[in-house]
Amino acid sequence: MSKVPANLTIGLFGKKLRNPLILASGFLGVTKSSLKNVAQNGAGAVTIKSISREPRQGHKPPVVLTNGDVMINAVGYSNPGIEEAKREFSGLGDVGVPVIASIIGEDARELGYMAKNFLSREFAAVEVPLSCPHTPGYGLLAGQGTPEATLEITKAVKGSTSLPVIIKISANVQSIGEVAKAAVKGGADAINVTNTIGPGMFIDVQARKPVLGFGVGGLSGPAIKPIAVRCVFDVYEAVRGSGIPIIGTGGVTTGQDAVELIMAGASAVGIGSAIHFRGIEVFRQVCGEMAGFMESEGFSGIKEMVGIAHD
Amino acid sequence: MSKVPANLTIGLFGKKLRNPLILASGFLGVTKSSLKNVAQNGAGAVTIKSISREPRQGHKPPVVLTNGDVMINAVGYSNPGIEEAKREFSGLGDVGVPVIASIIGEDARELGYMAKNFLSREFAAVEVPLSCPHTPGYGLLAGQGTPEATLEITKAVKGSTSLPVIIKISANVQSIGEVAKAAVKGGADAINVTNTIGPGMFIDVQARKPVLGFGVGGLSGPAIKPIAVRCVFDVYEAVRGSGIPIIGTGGVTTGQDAVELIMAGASAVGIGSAIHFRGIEVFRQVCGEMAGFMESEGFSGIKEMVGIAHD
Amino acid sequence: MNHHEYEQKPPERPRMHGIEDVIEEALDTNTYWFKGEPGAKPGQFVMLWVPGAGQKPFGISYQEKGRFAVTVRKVGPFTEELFGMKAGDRVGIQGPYGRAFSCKGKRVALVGGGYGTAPLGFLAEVMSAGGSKVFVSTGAASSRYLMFRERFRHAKIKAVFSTDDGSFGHRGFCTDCLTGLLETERIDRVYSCGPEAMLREVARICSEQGVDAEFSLERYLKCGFGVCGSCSLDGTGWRVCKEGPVFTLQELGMITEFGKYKRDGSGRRMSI
Amino acid sequence: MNHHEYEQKPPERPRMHGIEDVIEEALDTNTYWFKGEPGAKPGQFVMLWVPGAGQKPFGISYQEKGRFAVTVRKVGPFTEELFGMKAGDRVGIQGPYGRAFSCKGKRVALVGGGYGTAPLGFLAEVMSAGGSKVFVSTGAASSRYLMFRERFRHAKIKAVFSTDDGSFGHRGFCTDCLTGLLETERIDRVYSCGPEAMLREVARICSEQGVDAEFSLERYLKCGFGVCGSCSLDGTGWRVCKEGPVFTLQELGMITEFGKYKRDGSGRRMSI
Ligand SMILES: Cc1cc2nc3c(=O)[nH]c(=O)nc-3n(C[C@H](O)[C@H](O)[C@H](O)COP(=O)(O)OP(=O)(O)OC[C@H]3O[C@@H](n4cnc5c(N)ncnc54)[C@H](O)[C@@H]3O)c2cc1C
Ligand SMILES: Cc1cc2nc3c(=O)[nH]c(=O)nc-3n(C[C@H](O)[C@H](O)[C@H](O)COP(=O)(O)OP(=O)(O)OC[C@H]3O[C@@H](n4cnc5c(N)ncnc54)[C@H](O)[C@@H]3O)c2cc1C
Ligand SMILES: Cc1cc2nc3c(=O)[nH]c(=O)nc-3n(C[C@H](O)[C@H](O)[C@H](O)COP(=O)(O)O)c2cc1C
Ligand SMILES: Cc1cc2nc3c(=O)[nH]c(=O)nc-3n(C[C@H](O)[C@H](O)[C@H](O)COP(=O)(O)O)c2cc1C
Ligand code: FES
Ligand code: FES
Repeated sequence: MSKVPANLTIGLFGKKLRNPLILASGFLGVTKSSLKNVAQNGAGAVTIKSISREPRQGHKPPVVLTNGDVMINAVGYSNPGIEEAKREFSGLGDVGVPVIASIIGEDARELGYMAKNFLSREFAAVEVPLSCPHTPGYGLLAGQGTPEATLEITKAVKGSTSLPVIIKISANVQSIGEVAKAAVKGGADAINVTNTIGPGMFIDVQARKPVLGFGVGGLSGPAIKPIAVRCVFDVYEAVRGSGIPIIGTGGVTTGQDAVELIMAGASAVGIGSAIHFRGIEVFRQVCGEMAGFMESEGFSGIKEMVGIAHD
Repeated sequence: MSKVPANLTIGLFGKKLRNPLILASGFLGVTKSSLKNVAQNGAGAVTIKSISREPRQGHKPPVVLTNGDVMINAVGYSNPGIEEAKREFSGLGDVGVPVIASIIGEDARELGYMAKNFLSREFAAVEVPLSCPHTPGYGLLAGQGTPEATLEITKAVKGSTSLPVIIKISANVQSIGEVAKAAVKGGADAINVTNTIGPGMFIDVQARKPVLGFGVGGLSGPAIKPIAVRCVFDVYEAVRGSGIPIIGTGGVTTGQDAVELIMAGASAVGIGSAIHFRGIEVFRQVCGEMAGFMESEGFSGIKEMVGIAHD
Repeated sequence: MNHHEYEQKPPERPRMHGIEDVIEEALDTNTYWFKGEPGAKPGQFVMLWVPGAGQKPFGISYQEKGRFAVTVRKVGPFTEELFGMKAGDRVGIQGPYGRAFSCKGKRVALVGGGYGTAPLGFLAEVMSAGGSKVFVSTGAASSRYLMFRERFRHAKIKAVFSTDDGSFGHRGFCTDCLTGLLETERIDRVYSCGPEAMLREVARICSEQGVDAEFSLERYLKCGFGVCGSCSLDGTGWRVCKEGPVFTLQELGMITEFGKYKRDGSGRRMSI
Repeated sequence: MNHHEYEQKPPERPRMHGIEDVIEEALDTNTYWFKGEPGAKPGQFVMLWVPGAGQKPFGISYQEKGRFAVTVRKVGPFTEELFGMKAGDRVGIQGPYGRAFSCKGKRVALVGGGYGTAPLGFLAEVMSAGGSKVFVSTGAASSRYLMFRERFRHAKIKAVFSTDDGSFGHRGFCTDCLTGLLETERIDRVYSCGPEAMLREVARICSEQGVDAEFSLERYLKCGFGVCGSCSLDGTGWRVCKEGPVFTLQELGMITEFGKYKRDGSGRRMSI
């Protein structure tokens, strides 16, 4: 195995990212300062916490818990709504890396509205999660996880913005390949897979009650990585012909995890829960581990690894 | 909190079990001697590895792997087929605890055949998994996870045996309550929830290949417990009126885990992967921990705890 | 690269604790005692879960062998729910979390306003036991809200009190007394917790006098352990629950929102 | 009861190892060397994964500082695949697994048939280094299949050889030579690995002579770490991969299928 200096840069939506690690939506992305802090800790790009038309307080705390390798959350899309978010996310050049918007809506029409009225050209792309398993009115609980809804929503968003559109899909559907194809058909520029898994529930046996304020929540963290790998693998098979990039998200905590998702077919990798499991320094650590792996295995760039587990 | 001596016995299908812990199908249940060994390690009842009409070699190894809190498997229902299994599972009194049969088939008719031709009166019940996520021809991959298929299969099996029938359903469906109701409607005597989750995939980044011989496999072990808890909780809500008992399976490794599933609504608890995570002594350990918990919390019997997280 | 590249983390979830004792410290101010040894350092907080009512942050106010406490001011629905609870009832406790006070300094002044005095009680005892000379200046709206008078006396910690209405001690602000302490007591470090307007004043005074200081900030916490971002501070992006709640005077200078605004549970700005 | 009631287990999954060297030990019998320190004890085995070809168990035959090896007899599709591999190729290694030989005894006889001699080479070296007097009796169909002749000589371990066809050493079985050793060498423990018919004969001899003995059994392994049950033994339900592969003479008596039948990958019985 020859030693070559590893180059972690990737191209995404015509932008150069210094590395393929993208802060996943919902982690620390409440403010511009917070995104900048994540960028300074090494992320290649960052995603804001999902924004809805009106402000939302979200579910009652506890909203996030962990146990072993599992994180569970039911934040319930708390966010300050479109108007305040517009003020918050301006002057995005300060962040230092590309910033991806995230918008939610109850249906295609509302998501079209969000795309038209919220998105500035400062964002590098917009992500649309159709896949949250624990917020009434949105995602899976609003039937947005079907191929039909995915197609309709993707079209509506594409028609309302010139930004690249990322459709974030769920692992909790049997027909993940069909959903991915619908996103491609609707004109999506990338697919992010996966959102949280489940939902699940923690019960406190002494309180004799579910612990999360909302009762159930989505699972994330190292424990779900095998599911994310499978989903990326399946989506890659489904959309291979289209050349559309996949952002693989779910449980990535080490450089080896990131490589695993890339070999399954991801061109970039989302990182969320690992901010807890390893600390906010995780972006830099994962980059170091990826580079070490690539050097010892003779890979000179990320692209060489994308999807090679399929051959 | 008053100290009362905890009584772990439960009644199930008119039989008395010394504790609510049932060996999950697919673990060690290949032979009668092996079941007996598990019984001697403390299980309240045991389930045999699922039997098909013809012998099956199963998927190519590796068939089971672990990482952190996750187990992944794609055994592929290896079993010696109905004729040899009849010889193997006779004289079941030797085992010392009730023995539950498990049968698989490609459709309702084959499962009816299995019920009629395989089941002896020595079994305490028969379990029908409609929920394996990784074996072509069976379970989810044969469309057996829908409410319609569940109803049809449950009826076919009920019509072919006088044994109590347990329908084992999957967490990987959006409409778990509907599936449970279909089982009840078809005459099921109990519902076991859940089978493995996913499927997932492990890729070895140095081999650059999926590791399991079948590529993908179902997840089990501590990491899936939150999903099992939520499934039991949801199924309990769905079938509450019917009085049908639920066997909660998925990730149970400690006494606290077992209590969590019971509070969510389970009357008995399946244990599989914990045989790895804690060793075969796990049945006795979990019993000890349950008894300790019940004594310190003032519960005198299992029944008092069933479903109390709903109140 | 192997599975053990990073250390296993303990679970982040509440553990139920029976309330051992409820002590009225002052008007609308109760101390809740629990069994256990959280191993907290002064300035750290716990997330307190009351099933059905929610989960909120409270600083550790006492920590002794085998027991610890939080001191709560009744201000809204959650704290009202707590005030309805009594010894024997159970609440969930998660944590302790956050960066603690450094406990540095030979002669230190602790400046507390309102329930901000709660963590300073713990700090005073720890530093005093550690050999530092501790002075406390604490204030409240009126004498009925002053807490820990007995406690400081008992611990032989020199404390001065202020009330807005002059019903006890100095009429005015606890920051007034800080100026006095700085003049007379050769203070080498100031520790402060309370309303942000008061912290701002402490910061101003310490900057002018060139004294090092540490401040415990409050922001809306949701997760409490650094993942959600609801407590991120503008300027640096630091998380109150993780990099804070304690920040140094120097750090405070980089937090652009300090003394100006904070955010509510949805992330909307509210001026302070 | 808390999260840490049980110890965290290491991952059970193969780790890729480059083959360092392939050595032909005998006809159709290769030793594959790997870098690493698995910390195995004699009698333990690893699961060897060849992507695409499957995963099978092999006993550790050598373990030195920084390297170890397995010795493989070519008998079917998987081992043929292995025989096509050369230094630099990579295979996955999982384990070591199973109960090892006890390594008890001052004067011991090791009886190996066919590739069953593989783990006994490792055992001989370990026990010899530990101060035991080790005698080896090993047999094969013909001289071309005899392995470790150099190895035993080099380690100054007294070894006697048998071949079915008399092409080298004693014409007959390695069990014949065991009888001789027991008569002359005051053997206090016998270790044995090989075809089950041979093990049965060793067990008979040791029972008659009242000598303690240990036996390494083979059954169809799928998982290798005790969950699937494909290797469970009738009578006791013990798992070859977990409670075994090594069993004592006394334990053997409780394994009702010993010497009679085993099961294939589907669980069907096959007589031995
Ligand atoms: C690090 C930290 C330590 C604290 N320590 C103490 C303490 O020792 N004693 C004490 O009495 N109080 C303490 N608080 C404040 C305490 O958390 C709030 O008083 C409590 O959450 C109010 O809840 P409520 O429902 O009763 O009132 P609400 O009517 O909901 O709120 C009253 C005010 O409390 C604040 N608040 C509400 N929810 C939160 C939240 N989740 N996080 C932060 N602030 C919130 C808001 O500023 C709000 O205006 C601390 C806060 C933080 C951030
Ligand atoms: C604990 C243990 C240690 C072993 N150590 C060695 C060793 O050091 N050297 C060596 O050459 N061989 C060893 N074996 C046997 C080795 O596993 C088989 O030779 C190998 O699996 C044959 O695979 P194949 O595809 O080449 O042949 P196949 O044609 O598949 O099988 C040939 C025979 O090997 C046995 N076998 C096949 N698959 C398995 C399996 N998964 N588990 C157990 N037995 C199997 C069966 O009895 C079969 O009849 C050991 C087996 C066990 C159980
Ligand atoms: C606390 C929390 C909040 C989240 N909020 C959002 C969100 O607002 N929008 C979204 O698309 N995904 C959200 N997610 C999902 C994550 O973006 C991500 O898809 C998931 O956590 C899996 O990745 P991980 O294992 O790296 O965390 C959230 C997850 C968590 C744990
Ligand atoms: C190795 C393995 C084999 C399994 N085989 C079967 C099977 O044959 N039939 C079945 O119904 N379930 C099978 N299962 C699923 C288990 O019975 C159980 O539902 C699942 O593992 C979740 O429980 P656990 O987390 O306690 O293992 C198998 C699971 C594993 C890990
Ligand atoms: S409260 Fe969630 S990051 Fe601080
Ligand atoms: S090989 Fe699976 S239990 Fe032994």
